[in-house]
Order: sequence, then structure tokens, then C-alpha cells
Amino acid sequence: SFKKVDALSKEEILRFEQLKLRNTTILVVGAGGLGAPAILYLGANGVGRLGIADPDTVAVNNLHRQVIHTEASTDTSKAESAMRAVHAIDSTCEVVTYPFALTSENALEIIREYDIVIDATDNIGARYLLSDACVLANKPLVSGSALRMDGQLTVYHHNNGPCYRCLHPVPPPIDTVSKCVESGVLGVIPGVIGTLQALEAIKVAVGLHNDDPSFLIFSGLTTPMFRTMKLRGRKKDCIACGDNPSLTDLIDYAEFCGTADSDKSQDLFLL
Amino acid sequence: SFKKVDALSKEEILRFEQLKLRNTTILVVGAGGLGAPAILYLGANGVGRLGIADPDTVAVNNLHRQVIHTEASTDTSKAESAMRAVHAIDSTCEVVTYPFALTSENALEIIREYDIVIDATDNIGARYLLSDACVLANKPLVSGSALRMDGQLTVYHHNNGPCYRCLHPVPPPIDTVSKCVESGVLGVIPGVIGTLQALEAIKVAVGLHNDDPSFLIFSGLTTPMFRTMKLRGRKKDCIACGDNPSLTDLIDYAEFCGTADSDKSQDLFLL
Amino acid sequence: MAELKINVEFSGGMELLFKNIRKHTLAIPAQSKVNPSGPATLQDLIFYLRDNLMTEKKDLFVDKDTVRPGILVLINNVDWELCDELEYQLEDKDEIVFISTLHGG
Amino acid sequence: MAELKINVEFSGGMELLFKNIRKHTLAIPAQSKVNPSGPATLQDLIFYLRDNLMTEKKDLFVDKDTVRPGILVLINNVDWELCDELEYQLEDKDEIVFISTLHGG
Ligand SMILES: [Zn+2]
Ligand SMILES: [Zn+2]
Repeated sequence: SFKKVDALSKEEILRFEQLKLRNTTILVVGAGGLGAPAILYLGANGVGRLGIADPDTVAVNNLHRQVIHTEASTDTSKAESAMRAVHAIDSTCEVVTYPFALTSENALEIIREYDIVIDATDNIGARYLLSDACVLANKPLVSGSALRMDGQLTVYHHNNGPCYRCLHPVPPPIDTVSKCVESGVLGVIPGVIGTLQALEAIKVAVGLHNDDPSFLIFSGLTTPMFRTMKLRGRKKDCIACGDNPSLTDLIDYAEFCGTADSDKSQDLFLL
Repeated sequence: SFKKVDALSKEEILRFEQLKLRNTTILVVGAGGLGAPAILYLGANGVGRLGIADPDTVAVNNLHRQVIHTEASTDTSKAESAMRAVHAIDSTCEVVTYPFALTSENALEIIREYDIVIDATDNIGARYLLSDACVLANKPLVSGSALRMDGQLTVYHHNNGPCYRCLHPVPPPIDTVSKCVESGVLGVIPGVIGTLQALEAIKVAVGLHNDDPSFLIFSGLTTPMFRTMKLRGRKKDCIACGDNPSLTDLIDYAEFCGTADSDKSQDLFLL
Repeated sequence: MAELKINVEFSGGMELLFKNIRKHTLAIPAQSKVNPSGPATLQDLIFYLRDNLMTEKKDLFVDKDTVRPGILVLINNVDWELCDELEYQLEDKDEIVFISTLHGG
Repeated sequence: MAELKINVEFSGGMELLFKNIRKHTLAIPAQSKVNPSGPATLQDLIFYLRDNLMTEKKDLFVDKDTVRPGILVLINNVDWELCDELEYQLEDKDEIVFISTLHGG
């Protein structure tokens, strides 16, 4: 029962494009709740080279979210632990680990080695840092975030879409900024977003991420759980990605975001 | 800066309900593409007892989707391999394995041991079997499915919602039925649905899944990726869950679905 | 002759029956063919799709006078079972989704 | 006095500022207060929410005459930047979402 078709399906294109994925390098920044599934699925699905950056060590009380790590890896580097998990599934996958923090000093050099960057970090300073670095190095940035029962996903600096600064030229007041509080955070929430980050990165890699800029909003306890928002494009007056950018190098992001005083970021009122 | 609130947030309720989750037993049927993340997140998040049923053994060419298994587990039971993955994350999690197929003969007895069932299977016969068994045993069924770049998710037989038979009283023609073809199936697609199945099961367990029946439709390559459909309720004339059910025991599902001749299910035209 | 603009989407593999195109915008007659004295219904839409957008394998979409088993129909994101099914009267700019139920995992 | 029915939703933690309630249906005057000769705008809605639904921590929602940095506004699922932002003229049954950008992971 041979069936002629008028066009290849997107799925067939995807299959032929497996070679493209094999020749793509992807850097995942953060091997925590978001990074765990993103790393696992990218490593298992034939990415050419996978970079994993995380300065922290594995802690047992995070394992419910960071399901790529194990009790046996407690107190060892998260980046190395994540690499071991990938290699257990595909021993041939090329993984490069960066068991330290990306900073204004080293981020550009590392990011320039990759085709696509995944922001799986957990703080606002890192988000501005990665956005600026991806604009300066001209790389697409697949950004995910999660807190409590909510998550958000978007692809920045891709297809004439916005960068993080186009959306947020000014950082929020420090009272509203917080790191992820462990208690009450269900592991599945960052799990959903991290898995979708892997999908978006694969779509970018094989050239199937061509839609207008959008922003996915996930609320685990509401119906519907997902909402897709049509997003502004690149802003011509953006200091990072605009027509006349004034930002020509990375800056001090802790100072920019007012998070240098880390006590404040423990504020109980979380937005 | 103590802040009074008028009501507990849903998230706070969830936290207090962790005890409920600890006292809930969940059976995951299928430790493949959907089951892998569902098992991983449920096992890591404090479910009281986790049942894992799968008759198959680990195959290397499925590892890109079934990221709970490893090269080292090749040719061993998937159920046992999944248990090892859970125990690596939480050695205290109580896991029971069923390294064989659920059938009309054994399904009811096993399902009666659990509070919630997750359908992470890959064929239509199993889907009718689990739905009927969950109606007869009066258990909610968190059902997920995935093929190519699409996925679907719903909770059956819960809150006066429909069962699988309410939606599909008659099985589809055999030409349109197929098992998951490995090639071209991105691991992340079942990954997204399986992770959401874990979330839905947790919501059911702690009593936060109270919305009207809905059906989540996921298309990895379209914008928006997710669509939520308002679903019919329980049908009074359903032979399984209706007011006067005629189905009082499990039946022969291969015969019912016409899949007994397994050659047919390899048809290349997949819907 | 008055026409209705109807947005049709195929999902879950249904699109393979329609030239691999997921989203279609159609202009269909506002008058029913099935019941010429009345307005166009969802059944008219199904027949229109079968007769105008399909060349083969029509039985994988239509079975007698309705969609084949295994296909769910959404009318503006609501299960058609809640909207009179085949008798639903089409309205301009309606969004109709035909979705094949998946069994894989 | 004419009123507009506006559906407001808070997401990403914003709901904590509004009694932990995510979805609100409001009836707000169709006439602008900010610009009394014109129709109500998104800025009117923001002030209405601040003055009628908040008792404290108003600075975590409003900064001068707009929402504070870090909040995205959706008008019928479209980024308000594409819809005149504060000057957008409200329409009956509009769906407005205020969403706090998350940084956790
Ligand atoms: Zn920009
Ligand atoms: Zn039923």
C-alpha cells in the first residue's frame, strides 16, 4: 500500500535532520531542576556535543527535582554527576563539563564554543548574563524558569525575536526577586519546563523553530495548564540587541540586579 | 515582615498535603517513553508505594526515549531497571515490580492494590483493558499517549468525568491503529506527557484535581504547542461506567480491538 | 451565495490524510446540503472536507455519515458531544479540530 | 453608567498580591478616569486594581503610573507591547493577564 504524498511531513524532515542535530553543540547552564531533564533528553537524543555548566554539588534534599542525580553522587559536582547520567544512557555522547559558575569573565568564551545555549539557571543575575552573552556571541537562548507551581519558557535572540532585555530593560525591585525555595516545589514543575527546553533546542537545531516569538506560561494547578502568548519582536532601541547597541561587553550583574547583598534574596515574599 | 493572608494558597495546601502523597499508592503501567519520567518523578517525590508493570526488557535502541534505563540494563526487565533508577534517587521509596503483562486475568487484582493508576502503555488493547479495570475497581486513571510529535493527556473515571469507553464506545478501524514506531520519535515528546502524568497523579492524590473533565492536546511542532479541550462528562449509557453498566468483567481486548493479528498493527499508515 | 469562514485543524496524525497540512481556512456555503431548508451543520463540514480535500483513504476519516471511531471533534475547544455533535450549526469563524486519538507511548 | 466586563488573571505569583485568587471578573467604568473625555484604558484598569483589590504592598504591582518592572501584561494572549500598552482601550470581555516573570529553576 504505497502512498504518494505532496510534501514531506514535518516529522520526515525531522528524521532527515537527525544529522543536523548530530552536528549541533548545545550548552546547558544549570544542572538542577530544569537542567536535569533537559540534559537527560538532549544527551539521549544524539546531540553532537553537550556542555554542562554548574558550580554546585549534589544535595540529597534537591533530588526530588534534580532527578538526574543520585544519592551516591551526594557532595560531588553536579556537572560531573549529570555527565555520568548521560553516559549511562549513551556512552558515546560527547560531554564537556564546566563545574564552576559562568561569570562576566568567562561566559563569552565558553558560549562561543556552542551553537545553542539553554538557560536552566535559578537567579535573575544569571538570566541577564546569559542573555547579554548570547546576544554578543549571536547564539539563540532557550530560556526556562519555574517557581512553586508555575513555569515559563521562551526562546530569546532567535528569528528576529526579542532578547531578555527587550522584555525587561530594567530589573525588577529586589523585594520581588527570589531564588527557588526548595520546600513546596514539586519536582515535576521544572521537569515539564526542562523537557520542553530540550524540545525547543532540538527544533532550533534542526531549523524547525520558525514561528513568531511566543512565551509559554505553565500553571500546574490551573485549567488550562498552558497558555501561549504572542510576544513582541526584537526592539530596535534595545541596548543589547537593538539597531545601535550600547552594551558591548558583559557587566556586573549582581550589582545591576541589586542582588549583591544575598540576604535580601531570601526575602519570604516571593514573586 | 510577617504577612497575614485571607486564605492558604494552593501551594501551601499542597505542602501540607505531602502527607497525603506519602500515604498514596500509585501503579504505573508501562516503563517506556511515558513511564520513564512518570516513574522517575513519582519515585523522587515521596509517593508511598510505587507499582511498576512492564513485560519487556531494556533495548538500547529505545534509550533515547526511555531515559530511566541505561546501557548497563540492556536485556534486563524494564520494571526492575526502573526500580533501580528510583532507588538510586531515593533508596527509601517502596517499589513493587510486575515484570509481566497486565491481562484480563490479573489486572483487576493488581489494580485493586493501588489508589491511582497511570496508563503509560503503547497499544489500544491495553488502554481499553486499563479503563475497564479502573472502572470496575473504581480507581482514577491518568492516561497519556504519544506518537511522532503529538501527545495527549487526560484523567479518566475521576470527579464524574468520562471513562475511555465514554469517549470511544467503539474501537477505531484496525488500519488506523499502530504501535509506536521508533524511528522519528523524539524522546522528548513522551517525556513531556509522562512528566505531566506524574503531575496529574499527584494532583489527584492530594485532592487538587477538581476541575471539569478536560483533554490536553500537545503538538510539538505547532504554535501553540498545547490546547486544552473541555471534555464530556460520564455518559449515563456507557456500558462500563454508566448508570446501568452491562460490562461486569474484563473481556478479550485483542479480539475487541481486532489487534489479535499482530501483522496488521505494523501497517505503515499510522494515525 | 452566503458563505461561512471556518477554521479547520487536524491533529494527532489526521493531517496525514489532508496533504500533511494541519491548518485550513475554508469558505463553505451557509446553507446546508444535507438538510437544504436549514443552515450548514457540522455534518455538512465533514462531507465538505471528504468531498473537497480528500482524494483517497476517505474511510479513514468518514464512516457512513459521521467521523470514524477514534476521532474526537472539538468545536471552539469544546468536545462536540457537548454541542449537538453532527447537528451543531456552524457559525462564522468557528474553529473546528479533528483529532485522532493516539495509543502510543 | 456604562461598564465593561473585564476578565483579569494573575499568574507567576502575582496572585499572592490579590488574596491568592488567580481569576477575577470585574465590572469597570467604560469611561476613563485618567483621561475623562476618553474610553477606559489599560492604565485605568491598573489603577482600578490597585485601588479596589489591594490593601498593601501596592508597590509590588504598580510603579508610578504603570506596572513595576518584571511584570508582563497580556491582552487577549498578546504581549501588550504589541497593543499600545497603557493606552490600549479596553473592550467588553477583554482577557487581561498580569504575569510575574519567574527566575527560579
Ligand atoms: Zn534585546
Ligand atoms: Zn464510561
